[in-house]
Amino acid sequence: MDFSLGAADLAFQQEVRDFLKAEFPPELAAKSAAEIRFKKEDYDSWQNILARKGWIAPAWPVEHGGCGWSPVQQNIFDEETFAIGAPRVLPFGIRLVGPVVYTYGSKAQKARFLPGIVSNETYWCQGFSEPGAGSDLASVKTTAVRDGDNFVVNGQKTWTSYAHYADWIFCLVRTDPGVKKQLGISFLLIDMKTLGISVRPIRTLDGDHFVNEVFLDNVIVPAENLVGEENKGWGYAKFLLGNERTGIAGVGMTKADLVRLRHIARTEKRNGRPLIEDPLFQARLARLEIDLRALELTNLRMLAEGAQGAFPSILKIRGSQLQQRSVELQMDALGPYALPWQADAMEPAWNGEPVGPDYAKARAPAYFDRRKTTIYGGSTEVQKNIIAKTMFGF
Amino acid sequence: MDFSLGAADLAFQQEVRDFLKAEFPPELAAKSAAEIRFKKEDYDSWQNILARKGWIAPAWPVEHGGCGWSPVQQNIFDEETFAIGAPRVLPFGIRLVGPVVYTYGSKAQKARFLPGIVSNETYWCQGFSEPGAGSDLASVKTTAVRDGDNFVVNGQKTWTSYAHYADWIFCLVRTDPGVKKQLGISFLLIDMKTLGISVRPIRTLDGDHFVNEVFLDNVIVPAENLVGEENKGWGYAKFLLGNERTGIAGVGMTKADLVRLRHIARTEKRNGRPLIEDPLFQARLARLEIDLRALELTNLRMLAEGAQGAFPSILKIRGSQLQQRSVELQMDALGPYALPWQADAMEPAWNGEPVGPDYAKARAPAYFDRRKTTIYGGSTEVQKNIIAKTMFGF
Amino acid sequence: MDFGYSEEQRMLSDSVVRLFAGKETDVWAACCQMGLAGALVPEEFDGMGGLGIDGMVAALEIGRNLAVIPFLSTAAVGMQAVNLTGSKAQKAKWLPQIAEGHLQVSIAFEEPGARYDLDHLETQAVGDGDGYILNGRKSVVLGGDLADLIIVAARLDNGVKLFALDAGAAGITRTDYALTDGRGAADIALHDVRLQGDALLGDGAAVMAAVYDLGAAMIAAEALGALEKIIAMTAEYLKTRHQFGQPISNFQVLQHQMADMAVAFEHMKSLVFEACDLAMSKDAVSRAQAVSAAKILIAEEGRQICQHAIQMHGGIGVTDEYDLGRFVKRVTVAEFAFGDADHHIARYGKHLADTADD
Amino acid sequence: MDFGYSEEQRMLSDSVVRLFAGKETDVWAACCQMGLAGALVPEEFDGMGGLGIDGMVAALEIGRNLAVIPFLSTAAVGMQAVNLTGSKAQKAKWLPQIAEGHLQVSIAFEEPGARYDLDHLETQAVGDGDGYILNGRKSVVLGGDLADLIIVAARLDNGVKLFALDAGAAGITRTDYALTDGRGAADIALHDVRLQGDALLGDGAAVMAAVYDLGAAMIAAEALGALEKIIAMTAEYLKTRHQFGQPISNFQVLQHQMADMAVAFEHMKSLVFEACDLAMSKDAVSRAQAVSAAKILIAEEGRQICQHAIQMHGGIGVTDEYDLGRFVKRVTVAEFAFGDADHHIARYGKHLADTADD
Repeated sequence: MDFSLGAADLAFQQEVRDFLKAEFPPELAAKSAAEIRFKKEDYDSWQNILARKGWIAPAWPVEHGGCGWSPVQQNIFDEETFAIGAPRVLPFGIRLVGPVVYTYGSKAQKARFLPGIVSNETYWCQGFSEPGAGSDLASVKTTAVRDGDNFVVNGQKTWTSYAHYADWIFCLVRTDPGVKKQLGISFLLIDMKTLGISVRPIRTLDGDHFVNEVFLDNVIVPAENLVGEENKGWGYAKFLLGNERTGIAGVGMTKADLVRLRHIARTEKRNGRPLIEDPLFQARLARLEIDLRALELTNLRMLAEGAQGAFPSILKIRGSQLQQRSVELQMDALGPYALPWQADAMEPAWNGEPVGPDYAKARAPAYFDRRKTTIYGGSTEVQKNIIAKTMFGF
Repeated sequence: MDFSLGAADLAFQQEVRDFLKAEFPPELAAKSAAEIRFKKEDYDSWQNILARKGWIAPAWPVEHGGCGWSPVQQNIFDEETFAIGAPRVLPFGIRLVGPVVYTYGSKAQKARFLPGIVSNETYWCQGFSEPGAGSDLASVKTTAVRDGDNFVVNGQKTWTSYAHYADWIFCLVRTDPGVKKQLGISFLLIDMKTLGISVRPIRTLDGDHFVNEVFLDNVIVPAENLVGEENKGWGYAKFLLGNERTGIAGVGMTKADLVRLRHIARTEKRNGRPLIEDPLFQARLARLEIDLRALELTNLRMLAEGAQGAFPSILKIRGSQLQQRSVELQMDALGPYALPWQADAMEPAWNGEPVGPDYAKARAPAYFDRRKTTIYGGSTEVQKNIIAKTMFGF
Repeated sequence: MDFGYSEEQRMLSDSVVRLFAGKETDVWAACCQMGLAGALVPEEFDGMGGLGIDGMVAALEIGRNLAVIPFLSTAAVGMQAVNLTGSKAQKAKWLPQIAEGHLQVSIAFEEPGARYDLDHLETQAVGDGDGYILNGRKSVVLGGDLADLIIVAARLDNGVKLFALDAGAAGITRTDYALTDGRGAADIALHDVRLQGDALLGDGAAVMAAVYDLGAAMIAAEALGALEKIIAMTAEYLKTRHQFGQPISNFQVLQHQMADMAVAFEHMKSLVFEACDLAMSKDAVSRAQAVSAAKILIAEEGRQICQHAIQMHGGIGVTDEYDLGRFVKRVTVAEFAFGDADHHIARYGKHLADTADD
Repeated sequence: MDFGYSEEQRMLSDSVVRLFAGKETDVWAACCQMGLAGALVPEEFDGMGGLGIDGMVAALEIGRNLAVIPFLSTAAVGMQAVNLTGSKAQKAKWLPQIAEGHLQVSIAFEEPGARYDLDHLETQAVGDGDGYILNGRKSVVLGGDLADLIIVAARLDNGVKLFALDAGAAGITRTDYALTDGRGAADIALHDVRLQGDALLGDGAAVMAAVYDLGAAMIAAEALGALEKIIAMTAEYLKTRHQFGQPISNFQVLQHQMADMAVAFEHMKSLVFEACDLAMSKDAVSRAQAVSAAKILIAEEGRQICQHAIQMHGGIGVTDEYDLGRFVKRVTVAEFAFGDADHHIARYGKHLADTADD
């Protein structure tokens, strides 16, 4: 057993650090430190740098413009970029639709769509969730009816993250309503500029806007945009959902949260002593650090041993819980200054003066925002169902 | 709203205290304080005193030899007797079969069985649970086949508390195997001295013996011992199970546990200071005290407002959890002296010298013993099912 | 022993319910008209002379209806600060105005860095002829954005005194903002604020804790009302929402989570009742223990209920457009106002350790 | 990075598995024959020179099989105390005997009232000619009932020293007993125990913590093995047990509880691996943090798993006749030996606070 990185991985880690030191824009670092919300221009600026370096698609094969990194390398890259506060690379092109296209897409689709993703020219969003479907993703109601060389698409998608940034949307659509729900679904790529598509913002509990409803009203989609075979879309969707293995635990993000948490806990005081010395708070902080170390090691074990059985679900459950607990404890650390609602102060355009310590403004919004982590990407309940299945073998 | 006892109840409380001061045997108080396990002679001695006083059946109507006390009075009596460490009155005659007999029994049965209970001459045990049935109480496999004026009973009962003390057992038996399981059950009273009955002790995790298996092998039971109508036994059983309202929360017992816990926490030390001043331990103790106060008030609310809907289940769940947490925290308070297993030192016949502080010997056994409280009398899971039913109205 | 409302409490409750159900444009004005502003004001000063439980009756409905009105800041704690420390003349001046709804009053006890510790007091008053000069800073003053009168705690010589400040006085700088649940508050800086001698109310030390406890009990009751709605909304949602071809209330895991909520809620309710019953009591120890107990459960189990409610709602639960979030935010404010869980557990635990009998 | 067993570890594991599966009458003798007693003894003293992870390989199987053998007391902590403090001559005298299984050794560090605090040391050694005289009391000495050699911590002048005592020496009074999981222990009183000069091993202060950490890591690994069995037994039970006409594994609430167990177990496993990896490290800080982390999870989440396992078994789970209880009791002992959760959380937290960077 050996818990440390090998020499090659250490060298890679150093390479990543050198690159980040040289190339990560100071203005993004400043925004991150000040907890100003990233906007499209921020994602763009960082993703362009990565694209130029050829580091935007860590898991993709080299032939498609990816890095071809090992899971351990991908994990190193994730952790290092999170540690400096870089915007996460929006996952919809790189992590989600890209692998579907290069695995199941036609030669023409590969040629058409993959370059735009690795060059950061095309932004994607994901049209899976529908109103009322929840965890039952296969209950797709959006229809696509064949009409000559086209499909005519009608329906509604929801919880569509960054649809307002997106050039394209990849959609699950129902192409055969007469069969078992999983069997009548197709996987369609749709240009967001097509007539009949409208986007309505949904504001979340933190006051931010990143999810949307997407309405599709008689949208004409060329049949050449169908991925793979008609009515086989559920299989591609499952591939997509199961494809994301590194990063599932969110170790890098939670580590960065804990750096902030320790800073707050050293700065805040209870009974005249730093909060970090308060026995009750210290015990909770210690417990969280311990759980994070356990998560980090368990994540590495999965990377080393392969993402088999219940492993991804186990990491998703605990990882999302820690993403919640870290911001929860940050909020608790504030005491009375958890009370003012200062979400607006996180907007780049805001030019007021927040009350309380400088780290106060984002705490309550972050707490509310993170409630989503145990809901999306396969809710905790769904993950537990999966784990039980592997344990009971049914 | 008024949270205090009225004048009449306060007077009753004083009467109970005076009685206990005068009549509770000092040797039982000493045993209780030393945590020596009560045996049959101890139960006998105390129950005889109560029987002579006419206070052994608090909830029974006066006409049957009971006290006819209000729920609030019963609660006062419970708490006061627990506070002095009195053995609990074994519930099988008084709380369980007695009310069934005086509610559903024949005139002859009332005359034959009730006097023995209120005079403490007859000990009863409960033949409900069967191997493999668990929470599914109605899946009774023990059969009773009519043979002239008798039933012939065959089967096995388990988790039968104090069967080895009992003169009689009240049993659920299957008298009609051909119908829905709840419809073919009868309620039968059986003399434990009848040929064909054998009792096998089951030792529990605490090393104690109070539960048993009871085997019934061609046991001849006179048909006159059938309570109510044949095949209506499930209804009487439900009456019996739902009949126990005061005491469901176990407030008196847990209060006594907390007195002991505080004593331990003042005596034990961490880093040279009394454990009760250790911030982590103190917080847990405070939290337990708070939950107990909440339980006590909620129990009183039920007594005042009536045991409707989910109330009994709510109290059973929280009450049993606190019964567990109190002894768990007692064990945790010991530190290293939680390790030696000294259950034998709780037996009256033992004459060794326990190691560690005098309160150490019973802690780990009590911890293991109390795991049963969330299992028996309707498990926590079953209670939650019941609560959900009332919430969702199905 | 009786856990039901009295006839008067029932009437008060019904009036508040009716009022919130209506379409009043100025809700607080309507509340004042029906006497809510004076619910806890002694009868001799034109109020209804209610006690903690009467305050709870109102606070429960405020929480259930997400009302944003200065009941807590003005009619409860502001009123009580004046009532407990003011001279006969001062009470006669201010309490009837409060009762009529003509005066909004806030307490300004806490200071930056004090973290709920009322003894952490750096605001200084010094004598100045017949009056005083105040300097200091106050943080997160509930209702401070709209208050006409601010009751400030300050050190004077070796004691702690409460002063009544006209909110418009020279030297007062207010930074107004909204809390997470929408109610207003302010940070307040006092720079050489000059007061007349009659602005001195009286001794603050013991009174501050009493006033603060009343606030904690009332906001706990507000949260209890909100939590009742959260549980009901969630149960209703589970019944109507279908997934995998059935209402999701069929899933045993969700059923048991609802049951956990019910268990927690009933016990919390008992403690909130007791805290409110003792919230205006002169028995400082019983009051403090009961209030801390309730506040701890609201903060810990209340938060749990909120988190589970969001989780069970799924995506819709994290949107700002759906009402659930507003109730949850109301509970969250109640967690952090008038002492968080750790503050109260330390206070409760210290008393427990100090008084444990042998 | 590699989380699998090495070839040697695989062989060790297989041997231990085979041995426990067999029907040896004297299990420890058989263990010694296959080298287990010397697994951690340096090679120069006839051992296998294994490290913490090798010890873990054995401890996991010991836990899985509920073996009651003095591996932990003798071959791990007893050995390590001699190894870290003994002179060349002392090691040459005792370590080969340990490796051969001819000598059982216990550490006697803790004292009544010390509650895991190794600095709380009242046992006194005073010089007596060439030797020493010891007085004091030691509590809950694991394996102390059968130990031939007892390593005692005592104060000598201003330092803390370890001494090796012949268990049969005059002045030693042992009170033997069994722990909850059946392993033996003793309380030991030392009354004017006379020692030769060569009984002094060396400086105890830093070494005690190192030895104690090894014990904590090993008993955590034992518990991990037991917990693995508990989870497997419970899953199996749920599959076979029928209620209301179906296997109770169909109930979603029980499914999710099993999932919770699996989540907790995998994370615990990671930390136990790391703790054992560092258990014999000279880097006292990393070792302490890793060991405390693992020990805390075993104590807290291990207990949770045990409680849920009993609950899911229902009545059968609380009987002494069913194996589950024996595994649970094994875990319970691991919670309280070598520092309980609060001890380790305080140690971990203190280091966290002291070293938090800015």
